[in-house]
Amino acid sequence: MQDIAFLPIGPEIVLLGAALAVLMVAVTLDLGHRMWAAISFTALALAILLSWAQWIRVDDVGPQLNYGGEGVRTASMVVMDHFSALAGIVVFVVAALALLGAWPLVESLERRGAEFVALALLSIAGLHTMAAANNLILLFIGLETASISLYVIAGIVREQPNSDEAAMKYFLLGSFASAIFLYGVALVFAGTGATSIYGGGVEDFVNGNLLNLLVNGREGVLMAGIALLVVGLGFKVSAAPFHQWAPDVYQGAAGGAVGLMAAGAKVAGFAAIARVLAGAFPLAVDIWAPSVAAVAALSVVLGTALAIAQSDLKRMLAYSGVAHAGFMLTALVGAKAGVPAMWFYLSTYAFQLLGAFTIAAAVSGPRTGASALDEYRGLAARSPVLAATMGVMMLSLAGLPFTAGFVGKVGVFAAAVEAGFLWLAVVGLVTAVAGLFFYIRVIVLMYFQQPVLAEGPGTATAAPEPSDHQRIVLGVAVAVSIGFGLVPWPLLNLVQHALPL
Amino acid sequence: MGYLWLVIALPLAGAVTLLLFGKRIGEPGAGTLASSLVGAAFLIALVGSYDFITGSGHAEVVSGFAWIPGLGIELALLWDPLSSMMTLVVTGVGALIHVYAIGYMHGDPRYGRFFTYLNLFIASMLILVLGESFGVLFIGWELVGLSSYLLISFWFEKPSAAAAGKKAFVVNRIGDFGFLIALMVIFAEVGSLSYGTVFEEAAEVMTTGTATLVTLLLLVGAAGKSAQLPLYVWLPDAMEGPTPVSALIHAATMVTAGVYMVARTGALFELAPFSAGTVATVGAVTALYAATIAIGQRDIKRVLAYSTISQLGYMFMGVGAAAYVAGMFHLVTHAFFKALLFLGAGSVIHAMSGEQDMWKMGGLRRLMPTTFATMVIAWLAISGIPPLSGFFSKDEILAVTFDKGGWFVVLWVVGIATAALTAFYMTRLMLLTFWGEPRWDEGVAPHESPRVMTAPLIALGALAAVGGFLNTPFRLGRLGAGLEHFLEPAFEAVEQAHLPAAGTQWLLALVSVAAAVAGIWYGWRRYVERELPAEEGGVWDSLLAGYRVDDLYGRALVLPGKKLSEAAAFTADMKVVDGAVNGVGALVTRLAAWLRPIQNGLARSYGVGILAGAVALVVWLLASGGGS
Amino acid sequence: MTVTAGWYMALAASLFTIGAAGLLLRRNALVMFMSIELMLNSVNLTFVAAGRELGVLEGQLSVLFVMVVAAAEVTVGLAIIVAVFRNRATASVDELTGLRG
Amino acid sequence: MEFPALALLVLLPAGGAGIVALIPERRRDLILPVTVGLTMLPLAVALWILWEFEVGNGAFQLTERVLWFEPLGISWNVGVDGISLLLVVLTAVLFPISILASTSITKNVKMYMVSMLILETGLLGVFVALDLLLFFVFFEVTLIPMYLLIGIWGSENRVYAAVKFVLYTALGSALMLAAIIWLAVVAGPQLGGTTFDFTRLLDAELSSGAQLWLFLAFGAAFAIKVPLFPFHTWLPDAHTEAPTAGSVLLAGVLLKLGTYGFVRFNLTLFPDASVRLAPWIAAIAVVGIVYGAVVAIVQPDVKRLVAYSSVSHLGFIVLGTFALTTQGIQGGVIQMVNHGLTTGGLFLLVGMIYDRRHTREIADYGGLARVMPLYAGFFLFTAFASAGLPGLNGFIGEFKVLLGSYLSLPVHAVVAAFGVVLAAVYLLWAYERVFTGPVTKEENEKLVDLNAREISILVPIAALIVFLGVYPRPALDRIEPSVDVILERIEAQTDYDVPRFGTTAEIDLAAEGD
Repeated sequence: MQDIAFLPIGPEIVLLGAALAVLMVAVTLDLGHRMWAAISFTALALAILLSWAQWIRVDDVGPQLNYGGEGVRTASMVVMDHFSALAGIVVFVVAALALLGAWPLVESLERRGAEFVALALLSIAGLHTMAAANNLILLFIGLETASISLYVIAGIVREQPNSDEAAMKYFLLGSFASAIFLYGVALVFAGTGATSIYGGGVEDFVNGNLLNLLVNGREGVLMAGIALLVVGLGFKVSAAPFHQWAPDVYQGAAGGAVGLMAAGAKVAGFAAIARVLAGAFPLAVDIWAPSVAAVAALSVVLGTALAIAQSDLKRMLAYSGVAHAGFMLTALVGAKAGVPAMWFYLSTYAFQLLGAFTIAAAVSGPRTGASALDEYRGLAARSPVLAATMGVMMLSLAGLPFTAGFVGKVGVFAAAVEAGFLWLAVVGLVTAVAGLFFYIRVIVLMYFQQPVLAEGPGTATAAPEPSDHQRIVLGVAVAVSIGFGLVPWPLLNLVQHALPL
Repeated sequence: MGYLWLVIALPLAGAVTLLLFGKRIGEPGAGTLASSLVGAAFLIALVGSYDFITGSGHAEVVSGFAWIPGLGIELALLWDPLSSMMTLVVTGVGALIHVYAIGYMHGDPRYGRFFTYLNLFIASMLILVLGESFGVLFIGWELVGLSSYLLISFWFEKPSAAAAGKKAFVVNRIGDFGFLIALMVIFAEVGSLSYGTVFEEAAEVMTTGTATLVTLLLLVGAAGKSAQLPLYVWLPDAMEGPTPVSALIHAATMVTAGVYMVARTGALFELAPFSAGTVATVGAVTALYAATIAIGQRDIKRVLAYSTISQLGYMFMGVGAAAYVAGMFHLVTHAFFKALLFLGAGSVIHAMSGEQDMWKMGGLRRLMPTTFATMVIAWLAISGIPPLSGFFSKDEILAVTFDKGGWFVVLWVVGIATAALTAFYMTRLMLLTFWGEPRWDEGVAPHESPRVMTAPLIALGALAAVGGFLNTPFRLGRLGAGLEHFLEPAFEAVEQAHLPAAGTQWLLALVSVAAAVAGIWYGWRRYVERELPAEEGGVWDSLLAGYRVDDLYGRALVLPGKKLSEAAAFTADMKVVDGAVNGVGALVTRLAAWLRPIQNGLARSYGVGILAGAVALVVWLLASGGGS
Repeated sequence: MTVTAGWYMALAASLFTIGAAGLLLRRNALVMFMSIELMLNSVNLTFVAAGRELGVLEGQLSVLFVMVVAAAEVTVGLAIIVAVFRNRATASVDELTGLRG
Repeated sequence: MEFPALALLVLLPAGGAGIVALIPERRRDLILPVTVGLTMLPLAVALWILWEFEVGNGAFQLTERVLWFEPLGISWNVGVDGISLLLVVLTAVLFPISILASTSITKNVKMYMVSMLILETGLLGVFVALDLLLFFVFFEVTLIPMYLLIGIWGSENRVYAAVKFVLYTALGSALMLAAIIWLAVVAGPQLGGTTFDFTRLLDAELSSGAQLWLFLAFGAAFAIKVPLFPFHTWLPDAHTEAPTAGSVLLAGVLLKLGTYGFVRFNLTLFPDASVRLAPWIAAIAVVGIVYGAVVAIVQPDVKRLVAYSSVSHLGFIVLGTFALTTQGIQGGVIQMVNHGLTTGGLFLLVGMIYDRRHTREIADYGGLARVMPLYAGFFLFTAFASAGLPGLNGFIGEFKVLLGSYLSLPVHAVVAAFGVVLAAVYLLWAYERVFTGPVTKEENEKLVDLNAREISILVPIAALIVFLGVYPRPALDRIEPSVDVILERIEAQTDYDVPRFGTTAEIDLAAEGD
């Protein structure tokens, strides 16, 4: 029996502990949300620091499996490499900001706010587990931990008419996708004899390092397994055609909660996809890349086309999220070579998405589901700060130069071209232009049009102001979008190293 | 000869000064300044020409600076007898007309501006005639077009004047289109636009075909500027401009630019006999054609306008027949007598308070003696009555044409017929204006024009009277053939047409004088009566309307052009091209709307999507990787 | 005829398909949820069969994890279904179409 | 390292934007003068660059190179040569003028000025960038400020025009971005690592087929930007709806991005494809020349008329470029500057009358020459410059283009020459309807002639028009060596030879049927 290395699972421990602490404190002492905040943000800060420490540790001693003994193949459940460390940093930072942005919601939930905070912390732990898992079963557990918490979060505001519908759809479809993912794990296991990825896992099997005579001739099972893994994770990141839950859930869920649900799940989902495809099966890239490219193409086209037709901001962002999922998958057709591009895109996109949803929460209220585009009419005159921030988010999401979105797009397309998928890059670029239409439309509404002054549905005369929490979130989102647009080099250099083992 | 630049610089400086300070300088300072600058330019040119007159001068290129280096166009001037002659005519006649205008434009609110334009014109015209390359020629060519535009529409409040100016510029541009292409071909062939290089190398590098092409294109340009068929239509309308403008630009100088260009490019026309013949033919046909229209005009200036077109036809006939000296000779004499006619007409119009209809004149000869006397000289001169200037120059053209034989004899016949018609319509003009009973409108009190206007008339009258002796065709020793000797160096490189033998010359002269006398006689008979002929209906209406060519052009070119433009703008562009663009946008929106029902809200159908995607992916991966 | 692992896996695949079909064909949220449970259990069967055949423990181990996760899913799932039923007095998923387009 | 003049040039306006943004709202009156002052700084730098520029050297000068990101070979790589030099100066000149012409902007002035300054950074950046990605970034950066200028400060139909402008041009640039990435990826192995460095990419060996596709993708972006027929329909809308300064900069500089791109990138990076496609692109250009002019004639709206005239004029530039002769390309390059001045001038003038009467309909005017003689004079002057009157700048470019393109594409050149005739028709007819005749509308009777500010805006432009028309040599001397570098490269890389004089005889006779 060897010592357990705690650093790789440190963040999870901290977060789970914090979640329990919040629950217990809430049950036993009525200290209010300040206490929850203290606990959860300390935990998140700690998690970020631990992830950072992981990065440094990997720098020093190289990637590690948390527990690796000769011949004990089942033992190494978690992998600590730059990939997981970066995933930790991004997930925790995004999640911390998301939680901050959700704080008006937490306050409005009163006592039940603790539930929300605890669930959020649990889901964050699950999200990071997805990225750090070295075992597909652990990945599944992380996925479920995150998902189950998010199902609840989706429906947390029970008074909101559509939130139960959102939760129900999310739950049913999510469970369905999880089951499919799990079946994929089982098939991979049947095809390779392993559920872990490294250290005598499927990666070695595919590399040909692991000769398991028993599974000879079962490539088909393995392939079907990979396909189902992609489906399960594709659902999480809302890639087409597994995306249909996203618009309904985003629109139905409380404005304050969507940021965490969307941004967090996207980051972890993509980390997991990259881990599975580029980490576990890089050598089968020629087999899976065309189908991933097809999913990517379908996602960008379908997401963009449907986003054009939307009249609700959150729905529009959901569809645009489908398109963005497609863009990130575009990078992954290059397997490992595409991972840095994916990371750059992912880590900046998460902030933009968070920023946009936070504005939606500020404009339409943290508990409300719908966020009609008409509410943004003439916003520039009513709330210049919100409008300007939203403008930046839209431009960055659209991928215009001097925003992080542009650098991200160039990166993913370059990766695709490098991998020989020029057609995918062209499809992506042309759709990106079509996408410009709906991002620009938000700016048109905010800047070029007057607010509708008459009373009635679809009108807006209020001058919403972001809360202080939201201001911080927005500040960071703008800083990331513009900062990494103007000076992307630090992040670009960082992500170069964040390859899966 | 560096000071040659002054010839251009002086009027140009005048134009700039008057543009900026014209209003402040006022009347008559502006006119005086402009006139004296042109006069000074004339004197300089005269000094420069001295060597040519004595026969000791030789052509010189006065270099300026590289204008468009890539095309090898230098802003250089060529000072040879041809350009010096043109310069003298332009500045000389120009100065007289400037002086005249001091009186004529009296009281005009834009007095200073008028002289700005006049000076600008003189400078432009000098650039045209003095330039040493096709490039510089083209600058002048366009700038005189500009000045002409500005001056025709000088009274722009009158819509007809504004339209006339625009018409002149646009029709000229059509001619320039040909000119421009000619320049392209020349440049492509020779790699230079300098006269020296082009003329030297043309014979070697150009095939007859190319030379013909180039010269025909040049002819298109010349026909535009010199108002030849079929591009003459702008000139009658150009009479909307103040009369000094008509005299200066549309009689004496600018319109002769085409003739000058053909003469200047004789070396090219020499390579293309067909083009030369075409020039002569176009000239002859235009001469006759315009003369017939002149007969039917009632507006005194329009008679003169058509007369100018007709006389320019003569010149074309001359230069087309390679009788460059004769052509240029007629150019000079025509400048004298036609400027005189216009100024005289202007004097009459001035006196009649702006009335231009000859049917409302009559009996002016006693009231305006100076005008009348000088007009008589011009009348006889243009009719070709010896020994006045027009006789000699016209006769020389006709004689040379006849001598070429063949087709040119036909042109000679046309020329003689034109001579008779010319005499007739000029007689008609004179009789209607100066003889007979006054038919004035009420309130019109004709009077002789002020001295500042009559003085130029007298000067021009003198020139028109004796100008013919510049170059008598009868070769009375060195003195008689002055112009020919003067111009000889300019044309020594090209083969010129010859005068026929002396006997034939006498005979031909007799025929043309007879034609002139016949024309005058018939005109006298017809119009000296108290009762004027009606001259209405049928042929007369058609003549008055210039054979309704304007209508024809309007219906055949302008209207369809406008229709086409409208179709292009409002159908092709808005509906088709832009429609396609907006169509793409609409298509995307349509696609989006069409896709929306997929998202039907039913969780189970979303599940179908997931399952379908899963099955597809499984099948795909099995197909591509599961086989082996 | 021996019953090899392949048969078990085929059975599991059939169960998985039945579960998926049930999810897609039934309207009652509870039944749909049971179908999902069926799918999860079919996967368990696959794990066990493959693990036994390949002689590794991971198969059986995985099943334990899956069962725990499934249990967690049940609690949350039932809570959501109850919440919906309370709000709308129906458990039919087809009536939840307020969000669409 | 030498003094980084170009970096300074590009960053000054952006820094200026920051300064303007800091002006407090209660000192709004300061915004315009301060912005004008700030735009004088890049102008000063541009003039210094003009002064420093070594004449007769066709290579890039004042180059700066800082590697930013090794793995992708992205660098701050800038320089000017004869082709970009004048465009840089033109840009720097037009900005203070445009801003001075923006006094009628009252809504959200600060944001307006910030947009203008960011636009200037983008435009200057485009012309000096020697890294394809950098070029693309600047190329795209211009979109948003222009979008805002049209969308916020435009007239009635501004939203439609703004959105159309952005989407249309972005579509073209999307294809270009794909091409840039592909080019870098394809050329990477040959050049020892991925690079977007323009000067290094020149050494890449590209197959004929690859060149064709890359050419077309770059060409799509530039053709839309120019805009070439039939991709031009965004232009009239954008011009018409944009505020005066927007129109001026759109016509003056923004459209040149397309023509500049053709010269800078298409001709050099894809010589083989350029030679193959030249007659076709030139044919499209010629169609545009005639089509734009024909459509301009009957436009009822002055701005639309000028916009279509731009389509026609830019056709000349593209024709000259693809004539592949030194005269043609030089003509094209100088014409870029000329068009910027004349059409920019026309838009300024239209803006001045729009400020007074708030209508652009030709039919609403008439007889203005009597009421506003000075204004009429400037207008006529600029119109004639635009119509290519010798002695004014427009002629130089047009003439060179025509003579140069006749050498290689005689039929194209002849048809193009017809555009010169049409230019006179649409400009003079418009002038006639607006300025001559009696004053028919009462509102026009009391119009005030140009004031001192407006004169001070127009005089520099008029002076440049005359200077470049009379003495274009300083400009041409700077352009020529750089153009020759491009042509030499094409001749070296393909079997194309620039036609020599006297060799087109057969062609032109066949073409003319004479």
